[in-house]
Amino acid sequence: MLEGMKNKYNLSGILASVVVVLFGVLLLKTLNTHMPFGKDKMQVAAQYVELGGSSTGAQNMVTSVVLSFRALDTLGEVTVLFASAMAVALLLAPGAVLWRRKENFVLKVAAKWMPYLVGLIGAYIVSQGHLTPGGGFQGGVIIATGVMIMLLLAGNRKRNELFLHSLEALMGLSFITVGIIGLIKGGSFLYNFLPNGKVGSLFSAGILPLLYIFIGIKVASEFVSILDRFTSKVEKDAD
Amino acid sequence: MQINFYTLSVFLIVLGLIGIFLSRDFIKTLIGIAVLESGVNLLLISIGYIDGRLAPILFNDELKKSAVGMVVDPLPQALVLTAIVIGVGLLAFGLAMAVWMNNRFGTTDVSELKELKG
Amino acid sequence: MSILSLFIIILTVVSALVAVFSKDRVVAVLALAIMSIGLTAAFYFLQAPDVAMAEAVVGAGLSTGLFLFALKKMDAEKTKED
Amino acid sequence: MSIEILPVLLFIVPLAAAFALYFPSRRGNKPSKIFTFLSLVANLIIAIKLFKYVVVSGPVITVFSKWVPPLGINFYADFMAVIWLLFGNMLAMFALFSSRLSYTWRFHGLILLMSAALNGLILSGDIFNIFVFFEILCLVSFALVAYYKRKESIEAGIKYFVLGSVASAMLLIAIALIYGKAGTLNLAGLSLASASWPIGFKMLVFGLLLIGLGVESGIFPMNGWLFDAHPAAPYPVSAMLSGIVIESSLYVLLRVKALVFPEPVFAKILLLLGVLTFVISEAVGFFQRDAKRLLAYSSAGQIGLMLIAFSINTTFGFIAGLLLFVNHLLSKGLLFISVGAMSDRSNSRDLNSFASESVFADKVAVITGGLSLLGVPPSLGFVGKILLFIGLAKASLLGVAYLLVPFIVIEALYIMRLISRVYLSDGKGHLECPGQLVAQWLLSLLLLALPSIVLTNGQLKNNFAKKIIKPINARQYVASVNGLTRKGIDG
Repeated sequence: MLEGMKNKYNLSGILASVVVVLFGVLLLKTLNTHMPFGKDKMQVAAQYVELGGSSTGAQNMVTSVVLSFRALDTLGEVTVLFASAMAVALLLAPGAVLWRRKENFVLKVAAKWMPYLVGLIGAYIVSQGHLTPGGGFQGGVIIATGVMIMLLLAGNRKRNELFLHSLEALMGLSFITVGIIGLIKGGSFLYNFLPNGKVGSLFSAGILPLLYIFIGIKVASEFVSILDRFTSKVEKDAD
Repeated sequence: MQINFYTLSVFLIVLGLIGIFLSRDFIKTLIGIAVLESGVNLLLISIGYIDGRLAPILFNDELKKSAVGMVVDPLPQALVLTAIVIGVGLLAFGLAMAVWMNNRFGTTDVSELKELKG
Repeated sequence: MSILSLFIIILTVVSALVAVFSKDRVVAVLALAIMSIGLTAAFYFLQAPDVAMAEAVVGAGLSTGLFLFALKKMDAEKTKED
Repeated sequence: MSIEILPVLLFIVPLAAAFALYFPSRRGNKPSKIFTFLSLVANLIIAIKLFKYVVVSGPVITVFSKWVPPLGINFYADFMAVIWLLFGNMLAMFALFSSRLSYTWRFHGLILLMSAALNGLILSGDIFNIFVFFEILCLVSFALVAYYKRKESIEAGIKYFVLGSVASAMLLIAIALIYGKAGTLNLAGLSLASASWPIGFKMLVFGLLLIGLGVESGIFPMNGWLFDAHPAAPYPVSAMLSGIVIESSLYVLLRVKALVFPEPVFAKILLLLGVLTFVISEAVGFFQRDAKRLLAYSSAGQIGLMLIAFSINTTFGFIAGLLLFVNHLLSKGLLFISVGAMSDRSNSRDLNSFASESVFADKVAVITGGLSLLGVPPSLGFVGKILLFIGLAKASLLGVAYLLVPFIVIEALYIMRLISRVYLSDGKGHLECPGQLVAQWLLSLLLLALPSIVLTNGQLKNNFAKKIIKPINARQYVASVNGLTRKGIDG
C-alpha cells in the first residue's frame, strides 16, 4: 500500500500540496478582509460607468473596455493566438485525414449544412458584439466550432492553407491599419476616428464593430488551422 | 442567501495547483492548468461583482441615460475575456507538445521521458 | 435561485475533483467540460454574460474538442505503430 | 512626426512584419530572413532615435486610443527603458543576422513576435498589459525552445511550459488582488494607492509577483527551466533568451517593485534572492561538462549580480547594474552565438569536443566575450563589478561583497576553461553562413569599443550624471503620468 503510494505520488508532490493548501487559506483570508465580496470597489471603472455609452457609442460596456479603453490588450491577445497557431504548426505537420467514417446520408447532409448554420450564428454574434453579450472572440470560436463539427463528420477534406494563412495575415494587418489610420487622424494609435452614432443601433460605436469583425475572422481562422493540425496525421520530419 | 464565490475560486486554484504537482502524465498536468486558470478567471469576476446590480450592458433608456450605481464592474470582465482566450492559446500549444511527444516516444509521462534515449 | 446556484457550485466542485483525480483521461476531459458549464452558470449569476458566453464556447466547446482530438490522435498513432 | 509614436512603432513594426510574413505560405528561408532582418534594423533605428530623444529631453509617454492614463493604457519610455530597448533590439538584430540559413520562415516569424513582445513588455505602463505581453513572450519562447523537435528540446519545452503556466496564473492572481484593492491597473495610480496598503497584504502580492515574473527572469528557486531551455534552443534563440528575455522580465520586476513596493524590506528580499541565485548558479556551473549549459549557469549567475546591484538602491548600484546588464547582453550574446555555432558544426556540446570545428572569428569572439564577461580590466564588466563593490561598501554591505568574491573566481575558472578549449582548437572549421562571421566581428568590436565610448563621451557622461541618478525614478514617473491625466480631464 505504502509502496504504491510512493510510486504514485512522490514526497515532494505531497509537501507541495500542503504548501498550496496553506496558500489557498491565506489567499481566501486576504480576499475576504481586503476586498469583501459583493461590495462596490470601482475606481477607474466608475469613470467608465460615468462616461457610459457616450464615450465610445457601444451599448455593451465590456466591448467598449475591450476595444477602446484597453484595445492594446486585445491586439496582444490576438497576437497570442497567432503565436499559438504558428507554434502548433511548427510541431505538428499537415497530413492526410487521420480517421475516416462510413458514409451515411444523415451524416453527409449534416456535414454539409451544419457548418453553415453554426457559422451564421457565429457571424451574427460577431456583428452584434457592441450591442449584446458576445463579440469577436465568442463568434469566432463558434465559427471554428462549426468547422470542428465538419472535421468530425466529414470523411474527406480539402485543405486550403494558403487561403487560411492569408486570412490570418490580412485580418491582423487590417487591425493594425485601422490603428494607424487612428494615429494619422487623431494622433493616437487605435483612436476611434469614425462617428459614434446613436447608442444601440447596429451601425454605431465607430471602429468597434469593424475591429470585432477583424477579430472574429482572425480567431476563427487561427482556430481552424490549429484544429486542422490536430486532426491530421503527423508525417515524420516534415516542416 | 449570499454565496461567496471567492471560496469556489480559491478551491479551484488550489485544486489546479495540486493537480499540476501530483500528476506525471502531461495531459493531466494540462487539465490541472486548465482548472487553475478557470479558478483565477472566476476570482477576477467575483472581485468585480457588486450585490444587486445588473450586467454592464445598457439595455434600456434609463440605463443609457446614466448607469451610475446600476451596473457591476465591466473592467474585470474585459480582463477575463482576454485571459480566457490566452489560456486556450497556451492549451493548444501544450497539447501539440503532448501529441508530438506521444508520436515520437509513445508516452506522455514526463518522468518516463527522462529515462528514454532520444 | 439560491438552490440553483448551490447546485451549480456542487456540480463545479465535483466535476473539478473528478477532472483532477480521475485516472481515465477521457473521463477527466469530460469532467473538465462539465466544470466549464458550471462556471458558465456561475459567471451568469455574477452578472457577466459576455464572459459566460466565452467560457461556454471556449471551455465547454473548443478546449474539450482540442483535448479529445489530441487524445484520439495519440490513440490512432499508437495503434499505427504497433 | 511627433516623438510619441516611436514607442508605438517599436511594438507595431515587428508585429506587422510577422503578420506580413504569413502571407505567401510557401516562402524560401532566405527571403524571409532578409525581410525579418530589415524589419529588425528598422526597429533598431527607431530605438536609437528614441534613445537619443530620451537622453536629451526626458521620458516619453504614449497613450492609446486617446484615453488618458487611468482610463486607457499607456507606454512609458524612461532612461532605463530606452537602454533596455536599444541593446535588446541590437541583440535581436545580431542574433537573427548570425542565424543559419536552414531556419524556416516560421522561425523568423516567431523571432519577430518575440521582439514585439519584448518591446511591449519593457514599455508598458499598465500591469495587465504587462501580463498580456508576458504571455506572448512565454508562448513564443516555449515554441522557439522546442524548435529543433529533439527529445531534449521537447523535454525542456515541457518543463518551461508547466513552470511558465503556473507563473502566469500567479501573476494573474496578483493582478486580481491589486485590482480588488486599488481599483486601477495603471502603475502610476498603483504607486499612489499602494502607500496605504498594510504590509501583510503587500507581502502576499509581492510574493505572487515574484513567482510570476521570477520564473521568466531566472531568479533562484524558480530557474530550473533555464538550464535545460538555453542549451536546447537554437543558438540565436539562446543568445536572445540569455541576453534580453530574462533581463526584460527582471526589468519589469524592478520597475513594479520601485513603483509599488518602495519599502526597504522588499529590496532586502531581492538582495537575498540575488545572492542566492549568484552563489548557487556559479557553484553548480563549475561542474558542467556541456558548453552551452555552462553558459546558461553563468547567465543565471549574472542575473543574480544584476539583482544585487539594482537592489542596493543607490546611484552606484544603479549604474553598476546598467553596466552589468549591457556587458552581459553583449558578451553573452556573443558567446552563445559563437559557442552555439561551433557546437552545431561539430555536432557536440561536450566541453572537450565542441570546439573541434572552430574558425578564427570564433576564437576572437570567445576570447573577447569571455574576458569581458569576467571583467578583465579594460572591459565594461570590470567597471560594472568595481562599481558594484563600491556600491556594496557604501551601503555597508561589505559582508555580501566578501561572499561574492570566491564565486566570481569560480566563474572565472570555468569561463577560462571554455576559452582555453576554443583557443587551443586547430581553427580549421568550415563556415556555413557568412552572417555569423559578420555578427561575431561586429559584436566583438562593439564590446571592445564600448568602454572607451562610455568613458570618454562627455555629453553622455554628463547626462548620465544629471538625468538618471534616481534608480527607476518613481516620483518622476508618477508625476508625469498624473500630469497627463489632469491635462486630459481639463482639455
